[in-house]
Amino acid sequence: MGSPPFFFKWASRLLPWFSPISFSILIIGLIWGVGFAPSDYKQGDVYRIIFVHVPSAILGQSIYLMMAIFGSICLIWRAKLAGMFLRSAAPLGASFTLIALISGAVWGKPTWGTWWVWDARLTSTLILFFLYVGIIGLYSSIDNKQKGDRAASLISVVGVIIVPIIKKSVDWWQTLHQPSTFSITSSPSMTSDMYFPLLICVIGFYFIFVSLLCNRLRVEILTRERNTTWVKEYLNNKV
Amino acid sequence: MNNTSTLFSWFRLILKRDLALSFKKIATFLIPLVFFLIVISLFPLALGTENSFLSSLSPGVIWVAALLASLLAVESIFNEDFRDGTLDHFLLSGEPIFILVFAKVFAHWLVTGVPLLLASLISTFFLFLPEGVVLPLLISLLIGTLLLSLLGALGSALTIGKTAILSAVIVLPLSIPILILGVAIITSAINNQDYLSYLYFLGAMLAVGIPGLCLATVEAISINYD
Amino acid sequence: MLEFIRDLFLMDGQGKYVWFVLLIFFIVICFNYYLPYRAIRKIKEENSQHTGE
Amino acid sequence: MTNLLKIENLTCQRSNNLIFSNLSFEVEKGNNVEIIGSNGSGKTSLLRCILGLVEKKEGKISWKNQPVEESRHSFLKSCLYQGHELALKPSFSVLENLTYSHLSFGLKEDKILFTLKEVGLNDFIKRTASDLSTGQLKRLALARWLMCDQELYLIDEPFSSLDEEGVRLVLRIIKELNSRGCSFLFTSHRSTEADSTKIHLDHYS
Repeated sequence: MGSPPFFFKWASRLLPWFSPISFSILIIGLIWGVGFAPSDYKQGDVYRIIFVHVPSAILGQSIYLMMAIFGSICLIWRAKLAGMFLRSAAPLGASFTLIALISGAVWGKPTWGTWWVWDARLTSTLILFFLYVGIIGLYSSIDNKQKGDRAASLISVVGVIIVPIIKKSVDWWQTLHQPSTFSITSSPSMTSDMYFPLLICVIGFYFIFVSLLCNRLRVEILTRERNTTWVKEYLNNKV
Repeated sequence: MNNTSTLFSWFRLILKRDLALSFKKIATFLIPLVFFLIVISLFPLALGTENSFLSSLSPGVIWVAALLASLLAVESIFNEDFRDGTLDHFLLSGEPIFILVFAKVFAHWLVTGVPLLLASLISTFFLFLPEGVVLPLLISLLIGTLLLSLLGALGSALTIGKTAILSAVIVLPLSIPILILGVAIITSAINNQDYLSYLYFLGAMLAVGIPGLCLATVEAISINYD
Repeated sequence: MLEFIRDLFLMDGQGKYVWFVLLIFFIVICFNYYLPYRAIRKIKEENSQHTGE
Repeated sequence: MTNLLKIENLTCQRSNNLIFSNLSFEVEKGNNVEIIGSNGSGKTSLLRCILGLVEKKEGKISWKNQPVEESRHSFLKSCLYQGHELALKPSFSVLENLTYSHLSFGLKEDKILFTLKEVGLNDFIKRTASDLSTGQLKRLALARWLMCDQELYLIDEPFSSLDEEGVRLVLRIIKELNSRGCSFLFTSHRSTEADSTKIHLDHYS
């Protein structure tokens, strides 16, 4: 499982199935959420942004956690694939966090009247985005791939230890200021016909993430193992 | 016994060397200091000179200035020694790298952090801080600058041979808790509230950070070297 | 039917926010999908050039 | 003759580029080995690979018949490495450059002054290193060799950018250290007069 050629063949065989499935789950979830779920009694229809916002925020955080796990694997066992995972996952994590930030801002405008509030959650998501950018900047500045992997692993492991502290301190900082007039955390308890499409969206987002990740991993493997015989064979057979 | 004494003399050698080196160039410890004071005096110029307004902003101003000033000198921790080959010699001396890292962080703190403490005394007049705040300000800066030096060393080790701005991008998000806690301590002190709990938390971060971040820095150096 | 579609697009004037977010989302996803495919195509092109020479 | 350092079938690779492969040689006590190769043939990489600064791909490096990974501490303790960069601080004076070296552990100042005399820098003790010429800087680095007798000296290009007198000085110091039982492993881009086993690295790439 840990060997790049094996993973590559496995991913290449599964992706043509997996990508359409994940796309259709996502589309079903979004159509259900945007088109058919009942509108919120307080916010009206604008709450439908939740079907993009919440899953991408969840993904943004859990990708970081995954990166830390694979980062420690890369540091301890020097597993090549773990390093490649890190490299492929970081831009995706940054993209999902960015989507969460943008959708949050667009949601904030009609409900709170502003694009941005220095709320604890928003702030820590913003910091998470900065952490992703730092990791991407770090590995792309190091020419040697293995070194870059390990440096990025190290910073993501250190980051995941610090992230709870950041969250905690941002909470404190929030209570220190006057309490926010708006509250995102206490959303109205959801009815099941809102909850199910959201659940499907979350699952669809995870699936999409996995298929995007496998695509990136395939590229990563091909470029790195360019000089090996199996890559040459693969390329010559395919072209 | 003999072993610990060689470790200590190794520590002392690096520390003395780094301090001697920065005393050769007055700029290395004067520039962060002057930078700190300039940044602090920029705020009244930009935001107006009303006393109460300035003193309510002052905790944030002091901490942002301290953060930037301490980052300014971060590049010199490992990069200079890397460029002229001294880092090779230290790594090949057979002495533990942990001690090297610790000594270098300590030297960086003595050269940038301690002068900042003195400069922050001056800044209390600039920003009209009440007298009772001076002590919490100094203690929080003392711990905070040490943590910043530790984080800076990690960033510097990860970006050996790269531009300094990259290490700033990596280190700054990680240093947000220090900023928030430092500001919280001063603000609570100004409002006569209990600031000790924040201070304890900052102290706990230091207690975990010294071994943790030093180990991470050692790992970062070994990554950049093999 | 037409009524339903119009409601779906306008959402009482809030549709622009929802559709904008969906648009951004799909742009980002498609971008992330497109990049690896372009990279693989590039690798294959380079390879065929090498073997062609 | 006891052999100090033994290299067997060493292969070194840097990000998909093979630098050299299947290199084997031995360094014996009191003897020298000279690595000759053109620019980019991997001379520096070889030295750094032996010291563990560059990862080796295959092969075995043993120090006193023990794999170097196991005896790393004692190996590093008995080595002196001098790379392309001389590890001298331009803002330090000549004397400070030596006292703040890791080799100066427990050394008396007389010993340092004596070594400076031997390389002909005794008139420049207080001079800052930035005021010295390249050749003088090389001599300052030479003084470091003499400060304490290491068992193995790994020197990158000891003869480059030196005048004739300087080259003679280096040769004399190598001979002197050889007579004290020290060995040298050094690189150069063409064969030198030093009494050594010569290995042409170009044959291994």
